[in-house]
Amino acid sequence: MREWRFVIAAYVVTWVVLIGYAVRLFLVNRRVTALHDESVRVVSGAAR
Amino acid sequence: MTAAPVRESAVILPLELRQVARRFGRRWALRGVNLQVQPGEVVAVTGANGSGKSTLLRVASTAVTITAGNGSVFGHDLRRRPASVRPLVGLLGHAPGLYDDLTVAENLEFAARMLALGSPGGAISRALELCGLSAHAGERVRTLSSGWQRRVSLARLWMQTPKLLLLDEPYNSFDDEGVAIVNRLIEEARKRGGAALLVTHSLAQAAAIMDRRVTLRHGVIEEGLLPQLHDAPASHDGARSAARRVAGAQATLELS
Amino acid sequence: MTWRAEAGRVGAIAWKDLTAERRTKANFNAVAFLGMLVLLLFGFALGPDTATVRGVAPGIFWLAVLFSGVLAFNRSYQLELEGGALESLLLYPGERWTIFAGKLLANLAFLLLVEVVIVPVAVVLYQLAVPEQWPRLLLVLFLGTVGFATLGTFYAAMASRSRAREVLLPLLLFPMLVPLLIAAAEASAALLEGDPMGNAGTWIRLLLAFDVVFLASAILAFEHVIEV
Amino acid sequence: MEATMDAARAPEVTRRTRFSILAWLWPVVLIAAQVYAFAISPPDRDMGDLQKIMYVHVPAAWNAFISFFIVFISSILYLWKRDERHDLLAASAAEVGAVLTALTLVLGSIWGRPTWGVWWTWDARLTSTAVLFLIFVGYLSLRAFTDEPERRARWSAAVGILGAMNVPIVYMSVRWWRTLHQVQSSPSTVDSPYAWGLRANAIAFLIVLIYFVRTRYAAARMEREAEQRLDAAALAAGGYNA
Repeated sequence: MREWRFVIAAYVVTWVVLIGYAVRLFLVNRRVTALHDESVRVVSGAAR
Repeated sequence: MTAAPVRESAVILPLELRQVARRFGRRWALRGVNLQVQPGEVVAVTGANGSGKSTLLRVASTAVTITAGNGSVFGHDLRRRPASVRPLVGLLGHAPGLYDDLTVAENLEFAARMLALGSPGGAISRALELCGLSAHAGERVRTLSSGWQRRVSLARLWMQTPKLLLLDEPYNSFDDEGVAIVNRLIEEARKRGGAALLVTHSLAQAAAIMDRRVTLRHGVIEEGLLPQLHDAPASHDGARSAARRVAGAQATLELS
Repeated sequence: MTWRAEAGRVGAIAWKDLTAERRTKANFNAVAFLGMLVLLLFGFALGPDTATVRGVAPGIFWLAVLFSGVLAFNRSYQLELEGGALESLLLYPGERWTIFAGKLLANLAFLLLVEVVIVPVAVVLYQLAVPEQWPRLLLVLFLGTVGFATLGTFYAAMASRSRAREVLLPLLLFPMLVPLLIAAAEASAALLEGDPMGNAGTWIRLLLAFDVVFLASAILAFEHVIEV
Repeated sequence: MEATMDAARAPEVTRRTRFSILAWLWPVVLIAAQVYAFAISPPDRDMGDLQKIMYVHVPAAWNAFISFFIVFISSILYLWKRDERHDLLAASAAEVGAVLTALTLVLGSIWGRPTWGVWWTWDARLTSTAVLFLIFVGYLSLRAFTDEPERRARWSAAVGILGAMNVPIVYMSVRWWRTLHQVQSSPSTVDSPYAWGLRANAIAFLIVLIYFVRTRYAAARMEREAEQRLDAAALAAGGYNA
């Protein structure tokens, strides 16, 4: 039974790390999308 | 080695810049400079602080890479063949570019060895003499005044004998003798079919030697300035047609 | 460009760096002193038991070389950054690898001189007996230093011009040196004991391979790190 | 000024890549692979149920190595072609690779505690993975400390190539080092019922890797394109201190 504690710990760590990185990707994507929108706005503003 | 500038349609220009732009971080130091320098021509570059004058020289010397646009020195592409450009250009920058802990003679010896000069000993003593440095040859550069340090940089240019001189404020911190040395250096280059681009605030000192003047403002060359003084070579027409050619062209930003 | 001209440039750069270094002896003294200090401090940290200290002495010695040597590499480029010398250096004709080779030679000479000072100190402090195979020990010393100087000179070209020069160099350099540290320490330890298992040769070959691989790749890649 | 028109013609990019299929597919595939592996594998005769840690530990390690292989190849391609996309791909793969090596190390530690009785052992694979992690932490710090894009790209390509080249050397050196000091070898080799579970999980991790690297890469591309658009606008607007 003691062995299972380590197995569970390993799988929990794996999922936490993978989901954690996925969240980071989401946040990066959100920041970059905002930057993208801003750049498009600036460029269309300059063209007018 | 002809003294007279060649005036043909197919001249190999000492310097040609086409829509050259350079960015430092978020700041554009140059924003599309077009410039042609003819053989034997001495061009003075003026402009306010931060207008991109020094960057222009450093771009032409390959010390700084081009962000967008392109150029060539004696037909050698600045972007693709910088190694072929380097032996042809000599840059006198803001900083002396010397090693403080070495003596004047040692600095020149280093330069001579880097330039792979045939007879370094003779070249060094000649350069020392021409720049009035003979008495200071054994002194460490750290102990010299800024004017003398710049003379050492000038002596290095003498040894190099580049075909395109790029001088950043060459008259700064020089006395009359120093100014005369600078002008002689330019004259020599001109005789060899070379050219010079000099950034300066003091047109009075450059007046004796320059052929025309261009002004930079916010990283572009200000239009509508007439070529000045004596014997302006065929550059004007050439420059204009070149300007027309590039006017339609887009500054495709090949950002690195 | 001919090979002679390039070899001349390599020599010129090494000569220039070493001359500047000779003029400011303070730097060499400080680095050598730091090396001795590390040896002494490890001695204190490990306690007065001679046998223990003697067993780990090769590892400690190489750590002392690493810690003191890392100071020398940034300094080598610091010289170029004062007074805008790097810009002039890059404007000379010739290949970029000559700059690397010249600086490497100067750094190598510097480190070997530091070792001349700290090896006797290590021998005395840790009561090491000079083994019969001392020429091979010198070979290990040389090969280890070459590898260290190669990567140090290479990474310092970047670290010294980045925003965090003091931290970045060890951060980039030390993980890369793990094989070198293992091989050099193991070979030294084996040779100090008279190489009873006959495995010093393996470590020397590993050191040699490390040096060749990174010398070649650093020379090839150097233009990319110095030009921009 | 003609430059004003240039900005308007700046590359028209409105990509908002989400890779929506992979975004929900990777957790599903990973869970499926884990359930499958658990279902088909009996407890190992030496390690019992601890063997099940292998299904996350080994695929994480393999895929970490794949990421660094991508870094190596993209870095070479960047220095060769000077195409910025190779640099961004290398950076994305390095970031994902660093996460996977960190995961591998933690899992190795969790596995090592009940198996060997220690959290850490100087095992060749574990130690080389640790060194690899440090090398790529250095890579990512260098990127973080360098602002100018071309400089960052060329420097990190050089560091990426040398770092990846060092991996086999590190591995060899640590292995010889361990052999010469005579300790127990790594846990048992993998038999067939375990092999299929391992393969399934490796593929699941590969899908995770692809999703992560592609998403990170798409974000990096979008960021650089937005920066370039802003730069072009600054160039055109004449306000050169934007």
